[in-house]
Amino acid sequence: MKILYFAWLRDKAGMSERQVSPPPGVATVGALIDWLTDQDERQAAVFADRSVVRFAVNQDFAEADTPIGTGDEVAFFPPVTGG
Amino acid sequence: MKILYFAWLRDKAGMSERQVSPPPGVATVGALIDWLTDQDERQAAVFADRSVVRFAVNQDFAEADTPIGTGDEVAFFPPVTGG
Amino acid sequence: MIRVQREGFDIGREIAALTVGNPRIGGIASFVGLVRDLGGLRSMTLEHYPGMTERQLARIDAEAHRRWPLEASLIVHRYGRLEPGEPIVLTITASAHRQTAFDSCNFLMDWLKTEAPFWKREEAASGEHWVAAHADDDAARDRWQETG
Amino acid sequence: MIRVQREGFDIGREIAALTVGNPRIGGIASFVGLVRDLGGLRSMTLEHYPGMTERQLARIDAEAHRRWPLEASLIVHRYGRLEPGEPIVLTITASAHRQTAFDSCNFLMDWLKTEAPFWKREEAASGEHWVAAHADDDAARDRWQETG
Repeated sequence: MKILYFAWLRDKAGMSERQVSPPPGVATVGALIDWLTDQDERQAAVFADRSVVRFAVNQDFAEADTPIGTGDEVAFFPPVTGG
Repeated sequence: MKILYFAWLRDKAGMSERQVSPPPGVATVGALIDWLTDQDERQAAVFADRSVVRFAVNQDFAEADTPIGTGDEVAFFPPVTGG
Repeated sequence: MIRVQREGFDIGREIAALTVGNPRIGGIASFVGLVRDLGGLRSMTLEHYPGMTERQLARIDAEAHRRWPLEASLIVHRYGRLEPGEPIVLTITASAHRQTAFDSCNFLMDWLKTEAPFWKREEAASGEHWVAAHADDDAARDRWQETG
Repeated sequence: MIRVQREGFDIGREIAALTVGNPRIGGIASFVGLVRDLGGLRSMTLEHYPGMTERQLARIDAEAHRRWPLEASLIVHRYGRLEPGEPIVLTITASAHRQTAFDSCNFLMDWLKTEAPFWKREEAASGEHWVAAHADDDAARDRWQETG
């Protein structure tokens, strides 16, 4: 599973992209965030305030209960400021 | 007093501009239209349907009761179609 | 600013001239009206009332500035003979905020339609005729009426 | 049509490319968003999500065509480092009628603000910071919500 970070979430994560292999029980974006938060302190910092974290699964906006699986691309970012 | 005609009112009047000297009692745009209508058949045709005639006095939109006097510029035209 | 002219215009150049060197501008709305051909139109000739046209355009432009905090604005209206697809009118408004720019640009066009002394004659294969004013345009202008 | 690019754009050329040869177009509304400098801004860097950006822009564009009878439309969104006064985004909509063009262009901008995956970092004399999203922008998008 490919994970992407944008804007200040990338700054906090200290990386823009990574490959992860969460256990099979991690089946939604919300569960993935829980799992990442437990991985290390940087990830914990990224997701410290979940109210300001938005996400996309395979380049579509997603919700915490959006299902994810092997091979998916999951992106985390702050609220967008386009235009 | 200078009179101007625009668009199809000009076509009907057969002229774009004329100088007139109405008698002193012709003190408003409405009275001027009455007076012009009585002058000749072309003028009568111009003002046959007053609901589609608009006017300006000294280059400002005017009403039938707008006062006019010697030296004024009075224009007659159909509803505008700018833009 | 307003201009009444026979010639066409370059919207990019007009926008640049209005906005260059003003760092407060965040959004520029613009509108271009074209001669539409719904079938058989050869040309359209715009007649106007020189003198009154400039007065009315300046008044409409000033009214937009009175109603919205604009950094810059422009109305360019053409007259004379135009062919299908040619631009007739250009309105541009620039402001700190996008909605201010959109609303004021829309307002300028709505007012132009009913307050600027222009008349259009269409020359088609079937003959010539003067374009009638639209009741729609009066309604569009009236929605900007201030209450109170 | 949509484009995501680092380079600037020429609005006049873009309008011409969209509208030439289409006699049904009566009105073209456009909007240009600029990097605003309210004091001390050195530059703004737009980051985006390549792939998702194009998808979202194409979706927003298609949504405008679904809601309004448009003859043509364009969204150009830049990314990378921009200086104050530089254009960020261009939206153009062309339709038979002016209000359709105005409304759909306004809609495109409102949706871009909340649905296009861009993030802005400002570099000022006082340091760097990421621009926060505005609740205003959510409200602007929500006014286009369809009921029923």
